[in-house]
Amino acid sequence: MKNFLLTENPISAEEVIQKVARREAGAVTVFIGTVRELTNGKRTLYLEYEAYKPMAEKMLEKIGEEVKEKWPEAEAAITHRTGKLDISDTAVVIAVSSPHRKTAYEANEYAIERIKEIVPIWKKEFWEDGSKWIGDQRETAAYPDGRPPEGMLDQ
Amino acid sequence: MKNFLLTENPISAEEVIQKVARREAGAVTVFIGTVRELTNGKRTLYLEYEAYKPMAEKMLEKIGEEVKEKWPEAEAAITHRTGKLDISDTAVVIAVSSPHRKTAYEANEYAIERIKEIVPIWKKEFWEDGSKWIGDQRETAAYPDGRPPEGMLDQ
Amino acid sequence: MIKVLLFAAVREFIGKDMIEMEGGSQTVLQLREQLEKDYPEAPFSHAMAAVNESFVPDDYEIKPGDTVAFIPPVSGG
Amino acid sequence: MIKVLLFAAVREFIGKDMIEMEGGSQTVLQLREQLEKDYPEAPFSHAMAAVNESFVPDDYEIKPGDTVAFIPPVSGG
Repeated sequence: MKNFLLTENPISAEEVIQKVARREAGAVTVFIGTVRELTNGKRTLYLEYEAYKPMAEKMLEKIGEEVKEKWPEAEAAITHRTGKLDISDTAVVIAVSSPHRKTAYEANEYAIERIKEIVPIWKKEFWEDGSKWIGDQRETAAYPDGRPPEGMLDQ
Repeated sequence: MKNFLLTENPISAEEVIQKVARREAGAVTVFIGTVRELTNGKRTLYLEYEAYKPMAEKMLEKIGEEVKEKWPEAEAAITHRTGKLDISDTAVVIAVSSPHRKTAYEANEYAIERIKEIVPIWKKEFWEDGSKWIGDQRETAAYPDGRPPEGMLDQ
Repeated sequence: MIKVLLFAAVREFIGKDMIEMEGGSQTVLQLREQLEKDYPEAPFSHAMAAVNESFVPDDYEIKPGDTVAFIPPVSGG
Repeated sequence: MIKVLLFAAVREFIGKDMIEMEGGSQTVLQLREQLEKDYPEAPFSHAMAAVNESFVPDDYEIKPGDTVAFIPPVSGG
């Protein structure tokens, strides 16, 4: 049972949660990223996620290692879906367990931020009036310095 | 299907998550409070949660209203278990959905902090060497001013 | 008549989860002081009062038929 | 020989998800410049390079047999 993986099938949050369950845990935080219908008033019909699968799983594992380094008491699991997703479908589930809740919240939020930085997965939005690859989730210019964001290269 | 409730039965995280699912949501955060085995090196055998049930459900609803006031785009659901719980059992599940993830994290963490302040539920710890009512979760003196914490009285 | 509900450590000290008593014209503080006299070992001083399922301050005036609850420091979650 | 993997907008502009080409003695920057000449409409300049599934800087030297991927700004999550 891998803690960091991509799948083309619907994700069960419960299954991801079970991967981090343990007797030392007092808190489990879960993030579920779902496909929302409206973004700035624009209606999404559906999405497609494309991934560079082996590298994406490697980067998810790297995020797990970063979490362990920053919060040694935390344990993480991440599953990201690829392919066509409809409104309300789950795109990603992040589960983090920890003896203490503060750590579980912080590590979880860290993980989603890192996914949006270093994991080679791309979202294509299909709207009523066309489609577009989304490449600017963080609403900053793409690699403005011509260099990868901090932490991308420190393998 | 009530969004804020107490139960004596095992809690399904999935069920609580479903209560906040909606087409406008892009993020759902979930907090699962579980019974951990060790606290400061002391081994817990099991716990018992006692509640003033009607008031506890009212206070959970109040927390839901506070969340709505602070984060109008957020939707919350909380289920808390009572009775005897074993190690790794789920004591509470908080689910918050929102169009944006930042809100979902913040509102979720707010809800667990408020539960520890205003919801009449009490935990009795059973250790190898005895038992004790826990009344000081926040590690501050109990009502040090002889007054309820801020926000307790503003019904 | 009023009902007084007891929970957690207070309930265990007293051995009852409910007391019915004459009353309905005192403040919460007066009720608290009377209970502290009747049950000197129970930790009432640490408990917040609620009337009819809402927290109230100590100067709240209890009416006949009210349900008063003493809420020890909570520890849910 | 090296393999060049293409994704998302770059893949769609070029119409292929993989190019096999002679190579293995240039830097990532040199490869990038060559591809920009061959496919002027594809947004290579916005893409980060990865070699054998690890991000690399533009001065990284590609070896024969390497798999180079151009990673447009990511948008998972």
